[in-house]
Amino acid sequence: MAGIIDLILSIIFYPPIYQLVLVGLTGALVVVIFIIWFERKATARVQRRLGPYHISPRLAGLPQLVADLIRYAFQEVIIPKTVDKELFVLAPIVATVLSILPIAVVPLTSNPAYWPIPMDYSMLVALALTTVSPIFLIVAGWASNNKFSIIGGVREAFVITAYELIAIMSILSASAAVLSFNLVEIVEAQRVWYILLNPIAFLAAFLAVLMATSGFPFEIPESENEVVAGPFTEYSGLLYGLNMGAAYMKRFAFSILMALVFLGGWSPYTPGEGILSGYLIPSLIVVAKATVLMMIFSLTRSIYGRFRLDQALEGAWRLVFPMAVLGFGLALLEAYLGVM
Amino acid sequence: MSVWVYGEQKSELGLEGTITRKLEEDLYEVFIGPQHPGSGHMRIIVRIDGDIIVEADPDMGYVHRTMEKLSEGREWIKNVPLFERMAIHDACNVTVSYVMALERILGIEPPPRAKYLRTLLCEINRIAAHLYGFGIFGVFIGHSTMYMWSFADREVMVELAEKLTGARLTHSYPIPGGARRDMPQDFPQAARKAVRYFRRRLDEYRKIFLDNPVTRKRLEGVGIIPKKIAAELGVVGPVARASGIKYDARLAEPYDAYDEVEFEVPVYEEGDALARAWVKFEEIKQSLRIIEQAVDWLEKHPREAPIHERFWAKAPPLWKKVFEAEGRVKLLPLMANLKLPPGRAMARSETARGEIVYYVESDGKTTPYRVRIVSPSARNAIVFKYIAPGYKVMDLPTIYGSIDYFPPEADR
Amino acid sequence: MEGNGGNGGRVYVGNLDKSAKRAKQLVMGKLRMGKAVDWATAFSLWPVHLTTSCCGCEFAATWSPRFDAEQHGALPWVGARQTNMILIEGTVTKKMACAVRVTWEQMPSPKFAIAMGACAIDGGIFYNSYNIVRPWEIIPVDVYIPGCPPRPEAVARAIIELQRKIRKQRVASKWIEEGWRPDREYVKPKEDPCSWWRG
Amino acid sequence: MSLDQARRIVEEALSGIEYRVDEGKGFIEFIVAKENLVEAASRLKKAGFDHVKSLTVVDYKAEDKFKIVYHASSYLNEDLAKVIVGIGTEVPRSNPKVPTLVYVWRSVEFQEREVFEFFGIEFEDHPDLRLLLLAPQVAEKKPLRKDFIVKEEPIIRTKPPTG
Repeated sequence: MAGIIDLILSIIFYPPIYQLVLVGLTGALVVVIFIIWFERKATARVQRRLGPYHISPRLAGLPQLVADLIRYAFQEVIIPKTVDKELFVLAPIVATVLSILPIAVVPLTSNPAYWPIPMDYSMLVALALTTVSPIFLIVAGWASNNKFSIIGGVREAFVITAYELIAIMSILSASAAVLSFNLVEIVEAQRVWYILLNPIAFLAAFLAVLMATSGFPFEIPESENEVVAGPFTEYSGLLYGLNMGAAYMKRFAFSILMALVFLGGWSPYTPGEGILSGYLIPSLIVVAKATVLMMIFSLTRSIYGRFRLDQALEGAWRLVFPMAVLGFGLALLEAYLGVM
Repeated sequence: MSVWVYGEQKSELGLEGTITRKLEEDLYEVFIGPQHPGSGHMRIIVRIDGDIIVEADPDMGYVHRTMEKLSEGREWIKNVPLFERMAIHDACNVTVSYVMALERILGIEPPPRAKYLRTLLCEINRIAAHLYGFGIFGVFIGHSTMYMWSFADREVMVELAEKLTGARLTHSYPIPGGARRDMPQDFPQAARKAVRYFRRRLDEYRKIFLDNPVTRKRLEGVGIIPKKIAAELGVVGPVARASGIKYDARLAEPYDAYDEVEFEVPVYEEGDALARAWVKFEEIKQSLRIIEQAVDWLEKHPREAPIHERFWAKAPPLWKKVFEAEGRVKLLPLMANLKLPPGRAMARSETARGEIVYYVESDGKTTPYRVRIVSPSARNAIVFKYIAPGYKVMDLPTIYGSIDYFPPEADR
Repeated sequence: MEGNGGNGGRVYVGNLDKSAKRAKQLVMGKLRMGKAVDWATAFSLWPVHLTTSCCGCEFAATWSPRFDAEQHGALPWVGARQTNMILIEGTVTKKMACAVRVTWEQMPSPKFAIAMGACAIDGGIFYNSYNIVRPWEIIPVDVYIPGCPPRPEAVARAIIELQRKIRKQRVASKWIEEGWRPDREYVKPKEDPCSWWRG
Repeated sequence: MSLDQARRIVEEALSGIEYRVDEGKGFIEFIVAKENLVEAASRLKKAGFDHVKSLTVVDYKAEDKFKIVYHASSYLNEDLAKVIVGIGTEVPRSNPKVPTLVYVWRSVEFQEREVFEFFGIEFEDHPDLRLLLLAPQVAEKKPLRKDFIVKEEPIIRTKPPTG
């Protein structure tokens, strides 16, 4: 009996699992609720109106997202007869889970006791995991058997090919500068935040994340004026809520990665011993930095319209990709000069 | 000299037309609308090859409310509120030419004060309608701030119209022989304030929308209508003027006070979506000028009943007493069963979206024999069929928004 | 075998209907989430993007900064599948009736309808037109707004009234518990609104 | 340019074709025989009237005829833009068939489709003569003809709507 309890406890306290549950699920939910509220409020502010308000005037409408979430959770889930049922149901769930999976391998502290998986290639694994979830968006579009969904899925595929290389190149430039794939070493090496040393790579990564998570002006796969809701046109209720959340979760995962690589991770704090100072405080600092990044991401909504698909792709390949390459070159130069 | 000769010209213009209702196997047919964020109250059947539109077939009539038929059963004056329902945010412009047609049959000319009042409301409506168009355009290219801003500022003009007429949208302001009521005492002040406010705001619109790099990229070179083809398709309003056609019903056949006020008609040569947006933008500026002039004129000249003396002479004494005491004019009771002499008349006026043409035929009864309305959107609908093919799917909302198509107006 | 996930779908999905019912019993019965559902539904009335007629002008103005119906949690959304409210803006023509009905059927329950304008009540100025139908013949309407066109304040008022109705009469939670709307029989149109399209 | 000047221009263009002049307020109409309609329209187009503002059809039930008039004007010639000149024909109500003018004026394409559904007038050789606005069941009634009478319904219902 004791063996089984030990086994369960060891599964729960297996670092990747609790990090996924604590930071990946709970943290992401709280941050996403805050970020969507912030996005709606900030957009409303620019547009000279109030935004969500009457649901709770004292909290400035913060529970609005909770209400939307509960409403979606309890709405009927329609599964049309024409869809491919298994894929239709599974795709959003898998996409959502996979979109926060990178968090399971990212070390959020320098204390080795709380590293999820002690390894030297954590950055590579995290980057590799970010590339999995978009495939399930295409699957969702395909399984819906709806013309708008398929067009949206195809657009998603186009956009993936454009942003993935840029994101990976620009984030890898940090490891080129430090000459290590270990995120802990990259964070520790940043006496000066890497964003100041290599702003080009940061800008490229910023744009790539905007494209990856359908932020304006790259909100093309779900562009409502041609393809109603893109791959999610047929989704209703909880499944649509998951789909909507997946994009933000993905943005959260990317933001944490960017906070570690470009914004100095848990600096200026030095993690100590014990769970509080060794794990909770540094991970909170990282999440806070990621949240600030996400707030900046959400400001583009009120300023820009959306690009046409070919213009976005052209911009990505002609402008942002050379930028990422330049950033990578700069990183190599820095490594040669020993700046970091 | 027959169709054949013209046939050569047809191919030269490249207006072959598309064969509809026959689907090739490798084309993809998408039904956009009527429940779709990128179609108003209409359906556009689009066939695409990859990302390129091969055919676009507008399926209209979702808002066809049979105005031409209903008008044959209703009294002359009742048709004014009926017709303004086709474009309620542009109510004065669409009804003023119907009223002008009636005046032509009656052989009367409204007094100058009524003319200026109508002109004033027409220009207020034009600005409101252009801002409405800008807002919808903004949504169509994903720019929600443009929608919110222009709808917020549209309220300024709507309130001005409300001050003048008493209704937000459906004013029913022009009546045969004049206008329904005079402006209130404090109107000129409010109008000047609104004009000052708009002059300031327009600059910000230019910054966030017309000069926005993303917007420019979306609009430039999209939906190009060359001048010759624009004339051939018979497009109207800002669409024609963006293609270099210097045509405006206010210039061609000046009605109301338009031959007395100073204004320019902006004409652009490019013919693309951006030029259409610029035409509307510049027209708002010109409308502001006209509002100022009209308000100045109305303030300078003494108040008189803004209705033709032929009708005013028959007004009940109470009406005249009210006018002397408060300067208000109520709708005359004799308007209810107005009888027109037999005759036919045509009149045109320039609405925000272009020229609207009324053909009115009377056989001497209290109701019209036939009213034919050709609204600007109905004439612009042809753009979908002939201009949209060849552009990308994501350009369709741009074209839709730039021609400012308003289905209730097109379907009548 | 409906809802069984098709052939072999059981392996992954299970019996969807059964598990949904069990989850419903757990949540609504044991956890007493009914009140929270009503609260959430009332403050999350998202109208579908279907403009039936010219009241759409005032519909658009209702969500503009001056009146800003997003304050009440209502947000016009793109597709029928993701929304729970339909706002009929004015006249419904025979051609549009089909679209209204299809959109209504596409929406997931619990769903609500507001009819806006005199035309949506009884035809309004077009009462004797040969091309219009009354919206209440097609879908069940919860709140009517008089006016031609109603002012944006009236639309906001209708949303508030609908919120009050949902929370007082507990429409949403009862709908979820019992599977159908208790206070109103489902509207069956006299004639098929889509017959023009099929025929 | 006044209507009189426009009339002279059109009369010159239409020389050799028999026509009748119908004057209205604000426009002028030239009514020709059905056979000459295409020819006359082509000449009008050559004279500079490059688009059609309104395709007006009036149902004269008492005289048993439809009057079909294409009210044309000009965009490219600013002088001609000031006038509206109609070219039209009359057909019996029993056999409403007219040659199409789409190949002369492309701008009438949608308006001819509209007239087709509202009056049941058939435009021969029209490339795409389908219903435009109406549902098929409604279009069968030919609503704008004078035989179709709009029923007046009682405004106040005795029974409130239940639904």
